[in-house]
Amino acid sequence: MRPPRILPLLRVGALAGLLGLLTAATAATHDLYLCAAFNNGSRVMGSNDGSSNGLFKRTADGFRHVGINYPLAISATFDPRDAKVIYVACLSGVLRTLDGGTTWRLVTGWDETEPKSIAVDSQAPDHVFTGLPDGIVVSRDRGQSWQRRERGLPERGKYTQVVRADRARGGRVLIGCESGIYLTENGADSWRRVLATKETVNDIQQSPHDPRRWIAVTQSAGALESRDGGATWKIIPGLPADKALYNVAFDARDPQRLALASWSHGLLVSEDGGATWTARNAGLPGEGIPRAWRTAIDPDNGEIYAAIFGQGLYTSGDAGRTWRAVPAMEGASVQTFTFVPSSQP
Amino acid sequence: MRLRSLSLGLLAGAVSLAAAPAPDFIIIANINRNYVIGSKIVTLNGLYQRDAAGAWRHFGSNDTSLSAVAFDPRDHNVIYTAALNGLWRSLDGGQSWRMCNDWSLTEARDVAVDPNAPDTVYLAVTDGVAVSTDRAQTLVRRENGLPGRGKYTQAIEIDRTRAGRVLAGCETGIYLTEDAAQHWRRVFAATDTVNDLQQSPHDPRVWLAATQSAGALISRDGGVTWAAFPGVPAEHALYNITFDPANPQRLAIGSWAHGVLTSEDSGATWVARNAGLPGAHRVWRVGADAAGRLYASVFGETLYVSDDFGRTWQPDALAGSLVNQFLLLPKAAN
Amino acid sequence: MKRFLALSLLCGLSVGPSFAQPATTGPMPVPPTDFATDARRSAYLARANEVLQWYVDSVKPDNPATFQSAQIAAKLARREDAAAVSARIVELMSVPQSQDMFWMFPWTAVSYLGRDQLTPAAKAAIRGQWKTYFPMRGDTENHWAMYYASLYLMSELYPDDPADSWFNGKSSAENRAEAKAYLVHWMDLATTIGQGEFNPTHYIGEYAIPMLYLATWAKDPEMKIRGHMKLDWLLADLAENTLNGVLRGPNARTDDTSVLQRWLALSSYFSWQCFGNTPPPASYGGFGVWFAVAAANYEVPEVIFRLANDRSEDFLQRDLKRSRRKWRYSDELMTPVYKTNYMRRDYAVGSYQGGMTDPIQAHVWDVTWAVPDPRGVHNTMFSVHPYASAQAMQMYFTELPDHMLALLSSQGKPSYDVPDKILGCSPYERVFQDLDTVIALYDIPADDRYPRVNGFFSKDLTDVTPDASGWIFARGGNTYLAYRPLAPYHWEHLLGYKQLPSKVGYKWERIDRGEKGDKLLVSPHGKNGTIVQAASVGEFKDFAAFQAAIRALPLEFKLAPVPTVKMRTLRGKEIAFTYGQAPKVDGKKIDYAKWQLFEGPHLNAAKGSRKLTITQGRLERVLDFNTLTITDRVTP
Amino acid sequence: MKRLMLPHLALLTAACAVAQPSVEAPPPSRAPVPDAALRREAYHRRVDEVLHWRASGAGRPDPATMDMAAIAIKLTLREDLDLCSARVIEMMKDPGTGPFWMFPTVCVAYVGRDLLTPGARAAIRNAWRTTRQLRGDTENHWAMYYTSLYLMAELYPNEPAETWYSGKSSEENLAEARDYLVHWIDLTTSRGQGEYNPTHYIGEYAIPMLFLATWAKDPTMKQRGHMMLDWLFAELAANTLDGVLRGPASRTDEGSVIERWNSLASYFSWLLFGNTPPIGGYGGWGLYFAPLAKNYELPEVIYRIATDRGGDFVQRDRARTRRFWRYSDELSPAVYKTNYLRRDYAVGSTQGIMNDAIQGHAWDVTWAEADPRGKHATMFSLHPMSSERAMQSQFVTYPEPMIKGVTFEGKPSYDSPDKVVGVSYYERVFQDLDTVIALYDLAPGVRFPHINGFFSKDLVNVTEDKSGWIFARGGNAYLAYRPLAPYHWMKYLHRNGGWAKAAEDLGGRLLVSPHLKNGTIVQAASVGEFKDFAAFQAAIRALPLEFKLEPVPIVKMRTLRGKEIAFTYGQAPKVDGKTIDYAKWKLFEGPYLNAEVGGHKLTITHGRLERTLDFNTLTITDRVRAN
Repeated sequence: MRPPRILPLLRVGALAGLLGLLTAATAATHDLYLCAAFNNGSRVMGSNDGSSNGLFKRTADGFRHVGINYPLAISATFDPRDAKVIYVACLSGVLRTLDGGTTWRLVTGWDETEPKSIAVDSQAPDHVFTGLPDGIVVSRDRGQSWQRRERGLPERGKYTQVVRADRARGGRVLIGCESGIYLTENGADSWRRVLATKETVNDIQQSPHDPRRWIAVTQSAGALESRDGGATWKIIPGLPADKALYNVAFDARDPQRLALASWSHGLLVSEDGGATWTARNAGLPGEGIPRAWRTAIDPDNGEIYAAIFGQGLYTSGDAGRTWRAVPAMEGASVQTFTFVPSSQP
Repeated sequence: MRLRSLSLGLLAGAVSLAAAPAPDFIIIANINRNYVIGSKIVTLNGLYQRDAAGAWRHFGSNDTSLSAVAFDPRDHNVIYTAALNGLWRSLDGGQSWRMCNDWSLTEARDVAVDPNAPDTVYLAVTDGVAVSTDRAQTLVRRENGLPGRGKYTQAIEIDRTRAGRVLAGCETGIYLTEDAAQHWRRVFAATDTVNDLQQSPHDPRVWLAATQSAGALISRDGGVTWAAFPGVPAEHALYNITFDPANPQRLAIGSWAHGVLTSEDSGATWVARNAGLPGAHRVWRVGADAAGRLYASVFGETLYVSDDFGRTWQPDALAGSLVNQFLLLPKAAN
Repeated sequence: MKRFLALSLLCGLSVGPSFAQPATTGPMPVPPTDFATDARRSAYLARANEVLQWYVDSVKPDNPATFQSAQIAAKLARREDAAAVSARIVELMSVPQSQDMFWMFPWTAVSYLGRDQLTPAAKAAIRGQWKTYFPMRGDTENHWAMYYASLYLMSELYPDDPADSWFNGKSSAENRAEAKAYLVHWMDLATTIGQGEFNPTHYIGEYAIPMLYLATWAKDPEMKIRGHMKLDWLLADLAENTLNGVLRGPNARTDDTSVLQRWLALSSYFSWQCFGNTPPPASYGGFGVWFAVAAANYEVPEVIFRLANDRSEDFLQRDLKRSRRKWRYSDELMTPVYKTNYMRRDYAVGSYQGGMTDPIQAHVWDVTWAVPDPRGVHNTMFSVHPYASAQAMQMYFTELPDHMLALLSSQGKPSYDVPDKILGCSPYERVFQDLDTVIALYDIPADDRYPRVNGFFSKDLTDVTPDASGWIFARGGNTYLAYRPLAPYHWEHLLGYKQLPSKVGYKWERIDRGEKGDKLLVSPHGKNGTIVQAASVGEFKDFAAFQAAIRALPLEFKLAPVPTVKMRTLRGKEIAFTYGQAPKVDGKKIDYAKWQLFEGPHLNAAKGSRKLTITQGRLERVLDFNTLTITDRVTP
Repeated sequence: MKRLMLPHLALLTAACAVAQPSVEAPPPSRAPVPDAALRREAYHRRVDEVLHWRASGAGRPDPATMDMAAIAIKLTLREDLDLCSARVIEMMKDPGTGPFWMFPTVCVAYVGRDLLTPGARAAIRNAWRTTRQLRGDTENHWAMYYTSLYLMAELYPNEPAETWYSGKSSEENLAEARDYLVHWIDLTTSRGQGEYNPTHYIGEYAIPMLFLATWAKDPTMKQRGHMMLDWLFAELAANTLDGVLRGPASRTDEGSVIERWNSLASYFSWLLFGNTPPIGGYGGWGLYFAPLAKNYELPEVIYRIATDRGGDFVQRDRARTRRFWRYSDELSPAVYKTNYLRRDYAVGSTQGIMNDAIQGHAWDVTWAEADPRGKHATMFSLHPMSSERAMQSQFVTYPEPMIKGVTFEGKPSYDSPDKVVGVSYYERVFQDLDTVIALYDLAPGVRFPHINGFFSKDLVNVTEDKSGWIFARGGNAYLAYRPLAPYHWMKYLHRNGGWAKAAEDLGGRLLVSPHLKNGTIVQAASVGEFKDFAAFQAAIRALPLEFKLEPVPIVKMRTLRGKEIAFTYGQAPKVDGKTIDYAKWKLFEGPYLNAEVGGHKLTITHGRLERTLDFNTLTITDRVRAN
């Protein structure tokens, strides 16, 4: 089944189980934004399937499309001072809205393309860091203008998949690259490598409980943990390294719970702070292992989300033991989840 | 008008035309009075020959621009015409023609063949002289001794007694070469153009010249020194001058301003003979045939003929014609 | 995942008219002999008009689906039916748009073609979509050429509009500046270190059309001349690489169809339109109309026209090109491609040095022969390692590793991950060509997905003769061919693909045409090699004499530790070529570092020069991007 | 005698059935069309207007209405092909002679090379065997003659001498024609045009050059044709104001001198620049440009020069006189030409030289008119010279018949005392910006011992001031005319084209000054430069001016532009104390056109656009200067 054509507001099904979710959502202290596309993963440039794609915001009625219909939006980031300021990394560059999604500007030029990840320095929220396939650009004026800041990054090997700002210390940013994890402590004036990899570092997350704790997942080096703010890393032993791990999520309510998405292993959950991991794939779609593309844990209620490639969005209230399909998200490819504190104006 | 390459013994004394082959009488006539470059030619122009019945028969190419014609004395099928385009040559009696020059020669005024070196052809052009030694297959400028400017050449005439001896009538006077145009020297200085040069059919040392502003001239030493005929006015241009092949005493001049001037005493005295010609003179050329009949081409009118050396005139055929040359051409051997 | 262009998208818009396309289905065009300006010009315009006419005729009054942007543009180009066109535009623009840069350039063309014909409402309707519809920029050079050329022209057409009137929130001036900066940058790259999507079977349209638009409509004289120069450059490249109008040699990006039936490519439309020497593909390649609508504003330079049509002398052309951008897993962002094309009247031999240029669609080398009518003929011989790899994909695509192989078939590329594929390059292939001899060596790791070599043997070969010597002899057209596999092999039928109706993505069925179809020489050995030599039929008394000549040539090879060949070619050259080492000819090493951007009798450009000299006979045209100068010279 | 004028083909084709929209319509917009595609379309529409006008009705019902132009056009339009062939066969039964027959025939031969029947093609080919072609005696004749011969020889290569009227083989004809054309181009690109600034003859160069550019097989000749065509049009562009040719002309006629618009040049301006109406019948010759016109694209830089003037400019060029066969120290002395173009008017001159025996025009002030048709927007003076010697110097003629012949051939005005066309031995001209001083020192005994000043019917407020100046206004130009000797007025009677039998009163006067030592000063200014007419007059009156006429005319004055001019007949003029050195003049010098004497290379510039035509290397270079 395909989503209806030209429908910015996705209709909600009548599933009973859904009500709880929506109740939770309406009571939530966070807004959830998704970058998603409804093209079954088979986007061909120039094709027309009539779907609405790009940024979606969770509402009481389901996920509402926000702003531009853009099929290849990858991730959304917001300004901690003002949730109306949103940055979206998309194929064409960085899209920015200053008014909560009514008007947009493609703030990057021709020499920045295919950003994957954007981070805003919460200590200096005018500072924005964008990871590109060929390095890093930094804005110090809320994305209006951009400069390359790559001192310390290698000439080759700086394909950047993920950018995260340390919420505890200004000017401190970690990036996951083709050749490892790089750290800056001076707002990208210089970088140093803190972890070497042969293939890409796919995700880095800072613990909501302990800002010194970070977890990274990689394409061929498994998952790693840092307890010193990202300065040193060690393998998390319970996780496979033979296949790519796509992303990792902390549970803001429960420091013991973690979730991890992987194409080859599906959805992995730890309920002991990462010491042990269990595949929680039952009920997720697909022949054999579900193609888990992204996972997230709702900071308000602990619901785990699993985005299954080309097959929609699923949610679990029991740490992945059972799963429910999120209505009207069939066929969606969800790229990222962004929780924005709704106390923000 | 030129009489060239004639075996004059045949003509002397106006012998009976029946006794010896009569020379051909050939003229260049333009009959297209309204011709402007680009307009359509509706009449026959160029070479005409008078036939036995006295009619004018056109031959060769229809060309309004011919100014002179010459024949190879060995073979009258070899014809050279000076024309606007330059030099046209026929090897087949006028059936087909070749334009022998290229773009660097134009508006040929006169052409002459050396009877003693009949492969050699001289061409007078607006800016000098060109010579061929291969029957006009190739032409080269030969102007050593001619001035840088002032070599507009209207007439070129060859001494029939000596190969390579040629006189040229130019803007700045008469020039002589005795080595087939390898060198030229000026033998008479003029301020305007020398319009015509003629060698006497009776005495090869005698030459005549008609000029634009120096009157008519005679040389009795083969063109080396020249003297003006005192009785000929010099204030207006004389267009051409002719001998009477039948009578050495008779000379005639054609002139726009004066009409026909004649002398019957070898140039000692001259009289105007325009009675019977249209009023405004405008005589373009005079000529005489083997029998001594005098012709006058009158500009904008027609060809007139006189059996009494200009005392009376009758219109000939070729109404509307303008004749650029009269030529008596002895029958060739072939 | 995305971005593997399927050209049929745009063709699909012209709802298959039932009447004939004269040039596509008609007899072979007669190669031009009258090079006079008027003859060339009127034939060129007549061809463009054939395209326009076909589109105009395709409109069915009772079927709005037959009245789309292409028909609109064709009518506007002919200044017909402006009122109906305007009304239809308003209708079409009243719903959300899609197709990204493939939307942008047609509607840019319509905007310009209609600038003095359309109603204000129709113009406003198009202009409005440039605010409300957000087209993606894409990720390939051809996408960007279309995107930025369109953005440039539209921002010139509406020069002073504010940021909030454009989809991307940038003002006209900002968009124009950005577009110009990119286009200049791209031209700079292409004119210093080579074209990225080189020798394009299809993508030529995606460059030539935007460049034509710049040349035609750009107001800034710099962009106008740049468009003009780049269009000349592209067509000169095309002209030099075609034989009888059919593109030859290696390609950065092509497809299964064009690799086998070389004629069946959009490039054949351009040969037809610009050089008049081959039939155009059906629907004029789909894109053809977008060139045709502005074709009258361009004149194919005579030197290029002659270059395309004169094959009286053999020639060897060496070019420098670029790989697609390797975002990761490569020491260089864009690796140089050393391309060789040897063109003779009867056949062409082309190659690059092997290795990866594009993850999916490359074609590394072949021998193709001339045929009286190329339609339906598989006039080619080559071998490939059927390489499929997620890491290779990741090199070029900003994607996670796992899903891409799985998705290719639904994106129009069913053949990527099959063992019998015939399209694509491999990191385990090294090629060397000297004139009409090609040596391809393979050193495929045992754990590779498909450790084998596929050799293509066309249905259109005759006298295919496996010889006791190890050579396989054959004849194609007026060309004798000799193919030498360096390891044991067996034959398979090459399966074809048939596209099935599908509402989501693409679906395919594989078809076996049996003995009447093409054959695959399958050599299931990782250490491997192929040698092909070609000659004109006229060079030998008979086939046997050719075979004898080949057999007589000294040839030594071994496959371990790495494949190595020492041989004397049919042209008397002593070649020594070892996998992973620079080849030697007559003892002298090939030094690729010395290759120029273009080097040959017709096209010459120094690396880094931004300056191409096009020569044919006494004609010369120099395109100098340093000074923005076009120079036409005739050698006295 | 012969060879003066081109036949007025426009008359021949006047019988066409359809209207000539652009001839009759209000004047076109003069605003430049920056959009190249729209510009091209508009050009093609103009071309089509010509083609359809001539094609319409031609040949049906009366085949005789099909002349070569109509045939060429119908072939171009692919209409009535059978009729075209039949008519060609008919017309080839009676071929013409000379370049004016040759080039239309070549046009038909090429346009019809794939369309005429074999019989028709053979008929054309045969005419080139049977009928002798005269080469003529002017540069335009030769351009047509040799281009035609060249192209026919290329169309029928390898044919023997006897198959050509010239008696030369195809190769010989080709070589000769090529050599001449190369020579002519060489001369023109090193020392200037002979028939410069041509009001009519531009067609006789542009058409052959277009033929070469389109059809020559030899790429060098093709390139030369293309480059010369650009060269001619660049010159046209730089010398037109609102599409109307300005300044001195080597050869022109009465119709064009007093009504500057009324010339074939306006057809080319209309066709190429779109900024003035074409003359009736598209100038006749225009019909031979039109069939090929779409094969030529006017370079944008030239279009811009014609239509998009940044401001006032002075362009100085060198040209050549017609060849002096005699009575001159030089075969072809240099002409120093000046043109000063402003939005409201143009001032142009040579130094005063006998460049052509009959048809020269030395100087004038012309002003812009909203619609130039029927307007005599010009002011100038001349000595009406009529001289046998002058004729003889350039024609191979005797003194007396030439003047008669000229009138006979269609120029009755030549030998008329009140004529307004012609140059004189006795005139010297100096121009500085919009001031012209013409001095005259007529030899005693000259045929017409007076000076004619032309005062147009379209002048207003002609005011004879007691200062000696005559003030007037033409369009948005104020004019001040100062005769240096007493004068009287007479009615101007017009002989159209110089060939009209009747002299018509179209209005206008001649200022006749019957004095051998004489002079004219004209100054011009834009109306917008002065508060009112009185202010202009006051400014002129206030300028210091001294002159004397004996022993030779001499003027010392301050111009309206503040320059101190000293000019003596027969001496080099001085500006602010500095002697003008003509030896230093370039072939072209100005903001748009620049070329060195002997350089064979013209640089055409407008804004950021530049086109260079380099005949040394046969190179056309288009350059855009980056921002």
